[in-house]
Amino acid sequence: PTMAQQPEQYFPVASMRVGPYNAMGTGIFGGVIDYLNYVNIKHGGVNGVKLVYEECETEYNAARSVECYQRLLNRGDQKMLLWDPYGTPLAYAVIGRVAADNVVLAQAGYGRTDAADGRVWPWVFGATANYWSQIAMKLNFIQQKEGGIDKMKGKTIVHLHIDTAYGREPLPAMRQIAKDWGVNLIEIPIAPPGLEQQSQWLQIRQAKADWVTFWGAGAGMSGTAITSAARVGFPRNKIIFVTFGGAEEDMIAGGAQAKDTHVVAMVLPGKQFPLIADIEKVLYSGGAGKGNMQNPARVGTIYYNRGVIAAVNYVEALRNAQRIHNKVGKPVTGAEFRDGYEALDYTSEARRKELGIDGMIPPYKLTCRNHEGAGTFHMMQWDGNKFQIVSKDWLGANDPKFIRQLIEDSAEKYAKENNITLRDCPN
Amino acid sequence: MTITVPSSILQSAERAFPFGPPVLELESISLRFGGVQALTNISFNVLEHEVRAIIGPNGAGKSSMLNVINGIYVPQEGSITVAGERLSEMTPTHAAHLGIARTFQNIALFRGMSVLDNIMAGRILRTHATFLEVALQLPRARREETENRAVVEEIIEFLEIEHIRKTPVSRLPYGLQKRVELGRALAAEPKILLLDEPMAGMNIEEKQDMCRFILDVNDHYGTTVVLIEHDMGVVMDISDRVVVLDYGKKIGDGTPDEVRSNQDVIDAYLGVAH
Amino acid sequence: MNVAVKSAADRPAATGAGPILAVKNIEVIYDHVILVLRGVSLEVPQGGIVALLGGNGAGKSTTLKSISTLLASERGAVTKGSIEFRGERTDQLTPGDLVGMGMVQVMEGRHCFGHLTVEENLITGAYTRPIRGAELRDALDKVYAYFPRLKVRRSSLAGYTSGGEQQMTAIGRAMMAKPNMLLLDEPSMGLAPQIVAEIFEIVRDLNQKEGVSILLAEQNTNVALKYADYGYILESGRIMMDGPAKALADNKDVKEFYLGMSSEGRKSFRDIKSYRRRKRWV
Amino acid sequence: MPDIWFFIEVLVGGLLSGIMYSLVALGFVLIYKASSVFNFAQGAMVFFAVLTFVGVMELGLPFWAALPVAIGVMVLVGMATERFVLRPLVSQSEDTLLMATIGLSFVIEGVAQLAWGVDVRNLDLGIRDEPINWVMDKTGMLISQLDITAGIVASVMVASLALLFSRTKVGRGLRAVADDHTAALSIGIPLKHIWMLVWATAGVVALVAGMLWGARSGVQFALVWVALKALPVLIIGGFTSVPGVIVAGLLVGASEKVVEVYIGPKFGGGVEVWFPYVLAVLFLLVRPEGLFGEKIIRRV
Amino acid sequence: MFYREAGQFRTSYAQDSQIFPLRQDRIGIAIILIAAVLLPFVANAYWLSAILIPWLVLSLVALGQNILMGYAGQLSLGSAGFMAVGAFACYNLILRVEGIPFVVAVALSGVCAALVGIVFGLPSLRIRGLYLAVATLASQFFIVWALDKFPWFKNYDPAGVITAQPIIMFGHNFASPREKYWVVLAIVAVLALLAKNMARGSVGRGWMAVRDMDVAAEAMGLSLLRTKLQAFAISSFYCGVGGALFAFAYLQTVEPSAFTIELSFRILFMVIIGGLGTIMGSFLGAGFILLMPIFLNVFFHGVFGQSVDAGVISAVEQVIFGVMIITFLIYEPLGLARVWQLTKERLRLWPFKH
Ligand SMILES: Nc1ncnc2c1ncn2[C@@H]1O[C@H](COP(=O)(O)OP(=O)(O)OP(=O)(O)O)[C@@H](O)[C@H]1O
Ligand SMILES: Nc1ncnc2c1ncn2[C@@H]1O[C@H](COP(=O)(O)OP(=O)(O)OP(=O)(O)O)[C@@H](O)[C@H]1O
Ligand SMILES: [Mg+2]
Ligand SMILES: [Mg+2]
Repeated sequence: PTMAQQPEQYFPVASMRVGPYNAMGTGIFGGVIDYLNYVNIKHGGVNGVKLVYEECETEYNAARSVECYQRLLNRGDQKMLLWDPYGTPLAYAVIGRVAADNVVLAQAGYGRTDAADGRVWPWVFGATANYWSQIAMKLNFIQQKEGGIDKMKGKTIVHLHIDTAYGREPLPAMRQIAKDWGVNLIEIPIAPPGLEQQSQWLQIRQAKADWVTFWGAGAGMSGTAITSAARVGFPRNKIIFVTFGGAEEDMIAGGAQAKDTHVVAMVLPGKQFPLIADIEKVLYSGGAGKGNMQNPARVGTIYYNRGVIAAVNYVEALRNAQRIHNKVGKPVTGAEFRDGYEALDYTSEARRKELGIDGMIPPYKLTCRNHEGAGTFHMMQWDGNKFQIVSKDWLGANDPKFIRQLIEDSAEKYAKENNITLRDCPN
Repeated sequence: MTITVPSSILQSAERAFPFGPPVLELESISLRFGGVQALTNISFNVLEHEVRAIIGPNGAGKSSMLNVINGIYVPQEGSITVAGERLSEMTPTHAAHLGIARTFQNIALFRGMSVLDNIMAGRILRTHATFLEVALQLPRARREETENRAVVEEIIEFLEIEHIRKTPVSRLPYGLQKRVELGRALAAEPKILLLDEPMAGMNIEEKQDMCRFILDVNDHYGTTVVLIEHDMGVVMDISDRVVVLDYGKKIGDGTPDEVRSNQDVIDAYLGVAH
Repeated sequence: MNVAVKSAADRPAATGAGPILAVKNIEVIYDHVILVLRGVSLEVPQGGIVALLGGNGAGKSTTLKSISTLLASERGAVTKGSIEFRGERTDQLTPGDLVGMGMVQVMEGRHCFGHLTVEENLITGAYTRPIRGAELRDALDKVYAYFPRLKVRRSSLAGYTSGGEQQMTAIGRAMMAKPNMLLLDEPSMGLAPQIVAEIFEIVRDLNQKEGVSILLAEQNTNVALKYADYGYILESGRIMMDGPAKALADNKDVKEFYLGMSSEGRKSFRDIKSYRRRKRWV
Repeated sequence: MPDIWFFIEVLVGGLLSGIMYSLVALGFVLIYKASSVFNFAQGAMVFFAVLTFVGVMELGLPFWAALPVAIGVMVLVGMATERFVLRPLVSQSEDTLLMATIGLSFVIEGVAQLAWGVDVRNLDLGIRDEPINWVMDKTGMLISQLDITAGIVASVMVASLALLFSRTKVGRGLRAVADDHTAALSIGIPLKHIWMLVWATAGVVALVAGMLWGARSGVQFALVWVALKALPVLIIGGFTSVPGVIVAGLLVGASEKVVEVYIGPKFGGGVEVWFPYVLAVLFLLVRPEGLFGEKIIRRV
Repeated sequence: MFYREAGQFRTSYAQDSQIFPLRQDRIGIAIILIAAVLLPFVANAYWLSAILIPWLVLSLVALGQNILMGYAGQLSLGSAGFMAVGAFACYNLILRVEGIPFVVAVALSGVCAALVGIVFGLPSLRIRGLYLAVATLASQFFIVWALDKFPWFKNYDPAGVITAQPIIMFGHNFASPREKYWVVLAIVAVLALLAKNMARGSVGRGWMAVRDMDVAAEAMGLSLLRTKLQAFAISSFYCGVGGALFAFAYLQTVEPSAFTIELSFRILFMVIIGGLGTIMGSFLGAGFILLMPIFLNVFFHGVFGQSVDAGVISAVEQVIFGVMIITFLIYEPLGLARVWQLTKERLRLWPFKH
């Protein structure tokens, strides 16, 4: 019974497999689970530590996710290391608790933006990029298309967003930039579930918008946005979808009209990456039946790949933690795991290739102070069947420092209000 | 108020309260529902302490008449005078405050409540504690509750429904429901009591009991009674004066004997002379 | 106590072909706990009129409802005994089936369809019959002939008609189904005297002209015994006595307690002094 | 474009959305009118119906073969509902039946995801949903073929159902049942068949609504929420009025769009979420039974 | 034999109208309360903060909904809206009033909700039944919208998701799940008691009269206006307090989108499943609707673990939940509380059947 003694490290999976976000949930958490299993099967775990997980259904409902959080906090004598609920409201719901519970909140590309300041939020990480960087990147992309910031003066950009905290998250940064560039920014909310957007799109048409930055959630809202745009004759290639609601599913919902829509990618889709290919080989091919995806065809889609990368971060963090606290081959505690996560480093091409994710994510590393990392994305365009990368290289804000400044100001303001003493970090 | 079967009554049928002046006067009441002319130009009065019956074929407008009296229907024309106060328009609540209580033809009990609660509910106008007092069970609330309860218990005893005190009314057979409804009306200690077919669906003996109740209330407190009833035996025996309606018109008014011998009435209603 | 001397001749079954309806010692419980009928047995002969008498809460309506199997919808259940309609056990049948077999109940308390006009109410009564056009007209006219008042009010919503008008509608509606067995629950309730008389004439007509067998629960003992040919007296869930209508009508207790006659003839309601309790002999 | 034109455009846009609301509302009215049950599961039925339809098409059936299959399935759903939910609950209070339909909605949603998975589908009816050019040139109005189709479908369904209720024997039976289950039973109206019929029909109505909504928003879970859009339509038109849904639908659609476009921006938008309900309240204060609903009879 | 009235004579009406006339009931309640108070010493943090606290809080809200819907017969779907009012009122009170004790803040939040409730209750004077129910959605949507759109309510927080302040009373910070639980338990117990008093007293009779037969109620001199608005106010008060507790003791964040229409619906479910017009029912119903999905989730993942596709499991859970609701209604249409009552009636007769 050697297996019996094999040490285990346990990860929570706060999935959403039913309800309006089931498409996203199954994709992302399918990716997470697949990678954990893959590591076990392929490498016998992390330095011999077997990765196990416990799943809980949140239905993307804050109240229920809090229950899941509490439930998964302990698994027998094992403690939960991190929480990755994959929803901005769900992240907000626990962001006040994680420090006390010694749990890392890994809001990878979602959640509270100014938590990217590691001095104020030691336990919260937003790799690889947050919403403010994302909106800045969109504007940067637009600006390039239009031929320079000076050309942006007087242009009209509509921020069409779901009418929730998540939809409004990028606004502070966006307003700033728009002001500086002399862009005429119009904010138009859509009440969830957003299956009816006639009035919003008529307004957009009336405003003669040049670009629309769409910040929605759920395939229903995305699909409706695209079809409604078509109904008022707004060119799809002038719409830029957010990462969160910008996946194959959202385009499919839009049908034929979705062609040419722009979508921002934080993690690139596709099976061309060795890791994804290998996972498919190990877990799916030949009816291995070890995979978590109900529909194997979705392996390599946006959501799936994001899930895989999220799990890659878990595992890398775990590996770091074992190394730093020289517990190689042993389970680690929440605090140790936190250090490991903070030590995430994808700057070495060798390492990326080793992991088989080179090109899938931007090169970046996290630091004590910077919990965001890259802050860069790729821009894609839907060709009717799949996404085509249209940005030459990973693209971020055209003035990243400015965004960083905004973030840290906001974080410091928060720290002051809640009299939190800043952790001093070596820059 | 204490209700017990007064021995005095058992000896003689002499009325304890001689007729007083009219407590209720209806002047040329007309009521229409769309096309239906339910009441046309009806006037009659009710003397204090008397038992006044309204009879007439089905659909004649009897119930509508009662509804007009306690303000559930508002007549297009005509006026009502209660205890000297002349009103062109009456509302149910106002009627209640004027001391008018009633029962309904299609029983209108509070189906979700027990017999006790139904009759207790009749005491609404006698209850003054605010919801806070009740919630916190402050003295006034408790006192009122016990006082009301005492009165109600007497009524229950009087109507001989002790055994079903705590039964939900929806489980009661039709006849008993009628009785409970009477109890609810009595609980308000009314000056004028309006009864819409109080004896429908009862057998002779129950009718006899019901008659007793009505007469006792009348004899003992001088409560004025206006009742609608189809059982001629009952009407002729216990009422002092009778109004006869037919197709919304008044075709007769007088003592039972007068009415009984009135040819129109015989044709329209009684059929065979009783 | 059982007064009526029972020679085989008076057994209801003896008249007619044999019982169209036979209730055998049924027990009914409401809400799993409230025991209401404690073993009631009765029979309705082919083409007979049987009256079910008894005070409030005796269980008349309950008996009728258990026969028409409408009990279920009131959370009541027949827990013992059996009911046979035309020799067939009814416990597995739905009210619909029974109507199909020709048994219709007129429920206590009208139950008209408030949002349908009086005429529509009547027409729905014929739902189970494949009649239309002229045939339907005739059926309607027949009802209107019985109840002229309904003809006047035909086009107004039943919900707005007077109590008596609703009662008429309910009965008329049942007639439209052309039943061969009619269960009437207090048909005379709330009806003006001469209409009461008419109703019972109608009942007799139906019975004699159309051979409809009738079971009626009635408080108005006078009339009931006048028209029925056999009677059962039900008190607190038990059959207290039964016998041919005549025999019952002559029985002195029945006289006193159900017909309001004492030895010296009918008393005025005004003169009744004491609160007598029927229950004392129950 | 001059403001008046824009206004008209908004108005038209609103009316067109309104028709889509009516389509959903129709299902509710149908069931309520026939059994005075507020069918909480209507939204779930819309979702399930269209999901089944595309699911079957994915299995390789052509459009015209898939349609009858989907209809068949919805009929089965109707029958099952009658047998396992309604029949055992006959003549229970409206609250109880409402709750039962809530249970039903959970079941349907679950089954839908079990049967067809969670993948988002796109439904191509072959009806283009882009402005018809010559209309645009002539009038400047943005009207798509899908809009027109929706309009026609809605009017046809409403007309035929209205006739069913008012003219036919079955229709009368349905209304009787809604008034008084027990009485209906007592005169032998076969609740069984009536309810099967109604729920099956409601299922088909749901399918139609689902197809049009699905064509526009993609076939995915959020479709269960189209039901929300129907509620104000229901009470303005009256729960018991079939023609009411059309009028009310147009009313709601038009007014909410106009308000959103002209008032919304002043408050940061989102006004259209609550406006229809406030509008409904105003209407109800004048006519408590909705514009065309049956009078609420209260007699003593 | 143990559940008998026999031998317990009530010699005065006061006694008979006691809150729990039967000795057995009194004892039972006492035991339950004591157990509830001692519970934290055995229950772990998960049970306290993820099960018991939300259960108690939602029971309170269900109670409010039940007062309005079950007792006063006014169908309403706005409960989550009023919860939101309570939550935000509480946030702002604590934020803007120096050192206000938590209970006081909560109570005042309830009052705010009550005021709002009165406003949205006005239509009930004319609108009835299902129409009213849908109409009350106006409050649901309007309130949440307003809280979202007027930044003052959120103290101009850009994100709009506010971390709730700590629960502080008498200079003590009730931080641990255990302490939070006690605070909630105390508030809920007291309010439940008050509700019981109103329900069984003249106030409750007024409500039920309006519910069962408003014409008759009016004819007895009851003012429909006052009674209905009173019901709306009190119900909203309970919802408001519940909302405050929900945000502060459970979620620990305050944001409008936590009080969506789904929540309103769930509370409606609780009341119907639990039993309309019963205090007990509110608790049972809340338990069923809130906890059953969780238990199903735990159970199935426990049984099938990772062998069966998790998506399938989640869907199956939904189906089973639905089926349970239906079968349950078929068995007892009047709700869980009725089951309880019938069992008592049986016990009373026990060992005899009738
Ligand atoms: N609310 C109403 N709307 C329309 N018509 C009504 C209304 N109330 C009563 N009517 C009509 O007015 C007439 C009188 O009704 P009413 O109930 O007063 O008769 P009634 O004398 O009580 O008859 P019954 O003895 O059968 O009760 C009836 O034809 C009835 O249809
Ligand atoms: N739904 C019910 N639930 C519980 N008990 C009931 C129910 N219906 C009737 N009962 C009880 O059954 C008994 C008989 O009722 P039933 O209605 O059959 O009497 P009845 O003979 O028809 O009286 P009436 O002549 O007044 O109509 C009554 O004591 C009543 O309390
Ligand atoms: Mg009348
Ligand atoms: Mg009866």
